[in-house]
Amino acid sequence: MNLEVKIGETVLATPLVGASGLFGYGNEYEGLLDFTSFGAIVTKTVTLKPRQGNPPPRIVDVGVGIINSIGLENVGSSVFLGEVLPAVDIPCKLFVSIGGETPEEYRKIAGLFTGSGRVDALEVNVSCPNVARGGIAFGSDPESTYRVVEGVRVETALPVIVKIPPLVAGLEEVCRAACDAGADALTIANTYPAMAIDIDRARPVLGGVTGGLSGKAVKSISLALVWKAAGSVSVPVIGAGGIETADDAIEFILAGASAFQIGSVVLRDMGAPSTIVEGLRTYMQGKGYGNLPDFKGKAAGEEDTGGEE
Amino acid sequence: MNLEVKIGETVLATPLVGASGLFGYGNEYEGLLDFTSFGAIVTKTVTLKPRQGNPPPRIVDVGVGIINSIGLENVGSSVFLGEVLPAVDIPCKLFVSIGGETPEEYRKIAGLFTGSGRVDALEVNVSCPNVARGGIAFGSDPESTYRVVEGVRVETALPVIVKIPPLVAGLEEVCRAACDAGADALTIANTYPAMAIDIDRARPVLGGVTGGLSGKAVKSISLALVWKAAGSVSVPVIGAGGIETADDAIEFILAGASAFQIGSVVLRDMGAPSTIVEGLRTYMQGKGYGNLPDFKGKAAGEEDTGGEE
Amino acid sequence: MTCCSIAKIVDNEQIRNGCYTMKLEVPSIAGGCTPGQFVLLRGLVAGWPYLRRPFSIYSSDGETKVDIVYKVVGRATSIMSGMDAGEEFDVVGPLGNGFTPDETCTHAVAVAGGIGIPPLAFFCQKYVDLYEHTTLVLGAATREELLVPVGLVVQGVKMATYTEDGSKGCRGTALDGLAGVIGETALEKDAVQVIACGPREMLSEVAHLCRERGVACQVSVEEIMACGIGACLSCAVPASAGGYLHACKDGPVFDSSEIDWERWLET
Amino acid sequence: MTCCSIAKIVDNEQIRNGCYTMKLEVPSIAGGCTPGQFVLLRGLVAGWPYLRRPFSIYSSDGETKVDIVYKVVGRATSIMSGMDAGEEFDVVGPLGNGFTPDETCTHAVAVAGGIGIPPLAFFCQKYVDLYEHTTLVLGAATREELLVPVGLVVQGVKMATYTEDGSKGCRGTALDGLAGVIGETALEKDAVQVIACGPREMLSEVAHLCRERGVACQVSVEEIMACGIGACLSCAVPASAGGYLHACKDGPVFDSSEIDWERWLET
Ligand SMILES: Cc1cc2nc3c(=O)[nH]c(=O)nc-3n(C[C@H](O)[C@H](O)[C@H](O)COP(=O)(O)OP(=O)(O)OC[C@H]3O[C@@H](n4cnc5c(N)ncnc54)[C@H](O)[C@@H]3O)c2cc1C
Ligand SMILES: Cc1cc2nc3c(=O)[nH]c(=O)nc-3n(C[C@H](O)[C@H](O)[C@H](O)COP(=O)(O)OP(=O)(O)OC[C@H]3O[C@@H](n4cnc5c(N)ncnc54)[C@H](O)[C@@H]3O)c2cc1C
Ligand SMILES: Cc1cc2nc3c(=O)[nH]c(=O)nc-3n(C[C@H](O)[C@H](O)[C@H](O)COP(=O)(O)O)c2cc1C
Ligand SMILES: Cc1cc2nc3c(=O)[nH]c(=O)nc-3n(C[C@H](O)[C@H](O)[C@H](O)COP(=O)(O)O)c2cc1C
Ligand code: FES
Ligand code: FES
Repeated sequence: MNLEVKIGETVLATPLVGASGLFGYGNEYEGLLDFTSFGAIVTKTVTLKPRQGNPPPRIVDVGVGIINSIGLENVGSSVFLGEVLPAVDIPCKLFVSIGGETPEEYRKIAGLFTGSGRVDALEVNVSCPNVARGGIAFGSDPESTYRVVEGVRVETALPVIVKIPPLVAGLEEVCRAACDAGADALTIANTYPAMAIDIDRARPVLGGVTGGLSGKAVKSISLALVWKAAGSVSVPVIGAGGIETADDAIEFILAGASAFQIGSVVLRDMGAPSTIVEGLRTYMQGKGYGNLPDFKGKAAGEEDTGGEE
Repeated sequence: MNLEVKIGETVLATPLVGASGLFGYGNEYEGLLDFTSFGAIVTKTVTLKPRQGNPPPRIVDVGVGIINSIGLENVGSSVFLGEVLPAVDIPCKLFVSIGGETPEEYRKIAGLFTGSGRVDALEVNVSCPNVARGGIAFGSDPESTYRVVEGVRVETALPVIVKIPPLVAGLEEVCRAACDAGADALTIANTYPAMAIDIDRARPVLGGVTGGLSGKAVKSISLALVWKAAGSVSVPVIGAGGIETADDAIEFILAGASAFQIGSVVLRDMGAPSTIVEGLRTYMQGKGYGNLPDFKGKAAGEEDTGGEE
Repeated sequence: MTCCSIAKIVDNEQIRNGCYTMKLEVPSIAGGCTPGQFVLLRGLVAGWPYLRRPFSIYSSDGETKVDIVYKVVGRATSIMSGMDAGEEFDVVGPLGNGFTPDETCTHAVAVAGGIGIPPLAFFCQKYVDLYEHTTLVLGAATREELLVPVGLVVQGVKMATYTEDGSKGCRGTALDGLAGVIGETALEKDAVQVIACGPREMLSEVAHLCRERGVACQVSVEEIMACGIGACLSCAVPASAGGYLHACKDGPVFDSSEIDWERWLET
Repeated sequence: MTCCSIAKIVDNEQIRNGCYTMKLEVPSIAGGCTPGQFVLLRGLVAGWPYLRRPFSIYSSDGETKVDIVYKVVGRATSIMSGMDAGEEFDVVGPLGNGFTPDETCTHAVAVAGGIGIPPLAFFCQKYVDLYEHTTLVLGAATREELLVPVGLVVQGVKMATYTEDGSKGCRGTALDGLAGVIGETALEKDAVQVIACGPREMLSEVAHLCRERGVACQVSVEEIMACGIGACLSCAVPASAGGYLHACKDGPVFDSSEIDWERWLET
């Protein structure tokens, strides 16, 4: 049975990818996770300059998932390149997530990471606030998405994956803009803007006030976004959001995803990566599928009479 | 203690409102629900002509909530006016939810329902697909929202509430467009486009393919939307999405909501309306609040450093 | 009258692999339910899914207790199978319209496929005296899958058992059984009333056969439900008149001619 | 070495209203943990919240068993309080950096506020022989809120108890207790090592007092955690050097001067 997936020219051994922000810069889970289940790990988003991130609390458990407001804390590109990257030692591909405050910053950092040897692909996090436009995420409109991705594309020969924020009215247009600008794949979706309020103190729980919801709660929303996106672009779509079991992952593949990311579930269950990959194999065996394209997008083709109400 | 809320000129005895689509046309739960806990009930969305709705299955339980794809089945405006409305007999206000395929249809139906006597407000469901624009919801951009609400406003002296869909990039602009067109209040938000796939049959579970997610899963996302909207408009905001307990409701009020809707929770627990209103009273008593404005929006005012990641 | 109350488990016993009978103490329902009606249950335990689950009433002592028979197929039923006497449900019921016995008929034939037995058993128990002959046809793939709840034998009801592999009773399906009984009676078609419950495909075949023979047929159907009282419009069943019926309120028992079987089987 | 395994409850007992000790069988952790380290627990029961929950190690037999002491404050701890011997957790540990005993000091003073006792008790148990004098200062508002876990008495450790209302021990706070002990020892400041655990406000005051007196002070802090291993950057604690430290990896034990208390108290 072959679980390989190609993202640009990079071949992943399995379609399971560790989501950005949950696996540090690659080494943190050494000895704790079965990295052979992974096709790749995406690093925490790295920006040109180091970022301190948001004040605590940075995470809140809402039962059906978690809301985080880390604030893109990261060591910055120089420390990452000089100290962190050389030490990374995992038996799967390494994708580096990049972020910036201007298209120029994205372009620069893409240039810096290209040719470093150890980086197998760049994941462009366009959920970062566009400072010039009052902090709205770059990815929330097609033009800014295009501008960011275009710059990155010029600078790198590495596969470029664009990670789309979920609260977008015209998801298809944003996805197409990313592809037109040269994206090799799309990750759909990032976390969902959300918040929690401490009713006793009458104030937001998170230091950053709002944060991003991930985990079980968002699965069926992300699945619909993947379904929509996969129907409108031809590059591979990497599903993300609330995937916790093999069945969840299979739903995403049937909806049209070529690969999928897991994040929050690992905070609950470090065995999840192997369980998911094993479950995927069992399903494929049961159905007689020899490789992923045998069932990728198989649930598509029905007429969608509408998400109301 | 005073729990009254004013929506336009209509005064609700409590801030708890039954959400559209869960309470039929008003009478269905007779003898089963404590209607005195309610400030109002919103009817199932009524359209000019009757609609058959989507093929089954129309609902799927995803544990953290439910996805429905009813397809706006309803008896249509004439049967509603002629047979249904005269029979409605509940000791709280009745809001009628209206929908249409063109701004013109919204306008017409608003006219029909005005002056019927029993209707206390109109809730304009702008999540209906805009047929002229390929089925994208009217509410997903400011202009179409404005066009729909403007027409309704012209036709009616009843309070006009506009119910906003959640997947909108520029939520504030859509909200402001609704207000500019004359909305007296906003309901935020409708269900979240979502889906489930039957991995055994490799096809979508719902007859309508995608549907709308409601229930616990969406609470913290809706809360962030309410927070955002309440900060950008001056009309009352009615929070909706995943409210299941008094604490949930209080979070929405602290975020700036003047009232709140409950829907899915009643499918699990018919005692929820009274439990929630009682819990609200207990909280207010404990904090020494005499009425809702005493704590409405109290959690606001902190700087929002960002929903990433 | 429909109401929402608490049902306490009196007994929860496995009948055969994966099938259970559960006795519930719930006077508000036991007092006034008829065969074909159902209840909506929500287990008051952590891990229960979002919605309540519908179960047909299998029997009632008319005062305080109601029995259901259920098969473990997913999360809720699997939680139920692990619940013990004393544990509780939030329950709504009795719901829906039951079967309408036709006293002008001399023969009643109840056709049960798979887990379709509960409402039919209740029918036989309650209405056996109205008919000269009452036959209960039970069908299953194999002997192991045949569902015969304890206490099912009702005085005066003839049981006809069919298994597809012939491992128990006659070889054949419940439909063969029905065809046999209808043929065998050799009576006026007006003298026979058929009632049925089981998988959708089977019901469709029963409906078809009855229409062919001109025999009246009532079916109890299943569709995913949420509110159970006609408020949410979830439980749509394609109607032969166009549009949809709603299983919870217009049914779950329908005259088989009301349903557009073809459209329903496509979904 | 940190690992992820299964911990089985051996015993779960209430110490006083809302506070419990739990004995866990978990050899992978018991074998190699030091005072100040913690574990992350996820109860393998329906209803557990999304994340694991962190608890300091209260004692360890060094071979198979580890004890924790916890207070019921929310969902997870309330579920824990209802769990029985034999039930299991998915556990990660031992995590974080423990206390560093300073053998050049002759006096160790451990200051516990509220539920801060567990890591300090473990410290006293393990390192009592390194010091000439070890004092454990316990503070609480009232006698009822004072937490004295069973088996806490450690040979050679002097216990000093403070309640704000004077209902048990001396009247005053743990801070008064500390001030008393530091004063009373009348020793070189280099001879005293303070370690502390408790509410953030108390720790800040302890840190302040120690800085004033020039006494070295290590604190064990709490911040909401997710991964526990430095991967998710959730557990940020404002650093006096600017930016943030991470409680799970850089701590939970810090030299009190590393923390920007003012900034932290504002959050
Ligand atoms: C009026 C009515 C009466 C019923 N009477 C009985 C009965 O007496 N005994 C019995 O064993 N079962 C009965 N059912 C079916 C029973 O409700 C389902 O088996 C149960 O809801 C499954 O719940 P679950 O969480 O275990 O499975 P899930 O994990 O929810 O689903 C497993 C499978 O069951 C189907 N299913 C889920 N919910 C429903 C639903 N509400 N209605 C129909 N199918 C569903 C799903 O499509 C899926 O294929 C009845 C259904 C209806 C509508
Ligand atoms: C390193 C460390 C060691 C700890 N050791 C102990 C211990 O030995 N004994 C003990 O009783 N408690 C200890 N705690 C605190 C304990 O983790 C929380 O009380 C517990 O997580 C609450 O979970 P809950 O679901 O019951 O409460 P929740 O409903 O989640 O929250 C209730 C309250 O507890 C706070 N809280 C929630 N999660 C955490 C967390 N991860 N860290 C700190 N506060 C939190 C919340 O802000 C809230 O005010 C420790 C915390 C840390 C970080
Ligand atoms: C603590 C935390 C930190 C995250 N940091 C980042 C980040 O730096 N960059 C990014 O693109 N996504 C980040 N994410 C989002 C995840 O990569 C992922 O898209 C999201 O969590 C949804 O997947 P899940 O439900 O499987 O967790 C973060 C998520 C969490 C929970
Ligand atoms: C079965 C069902 C039917 C619904 N029908 C409508 C509708 O006709 N019109 C509308 O505006 N919203 C409709 N909604 C959305 C609800 O009014 C509400 O906005 C949503 O369910 C979120 O609230 P909740 O999480 O409390 O259920 C429907 C929701 C459900 C679950
Ligand atoms: S289940 Fe709600 S209408 Fe039938
Ligand atoms: S809890 Fe993840 S970094 Fe500390």
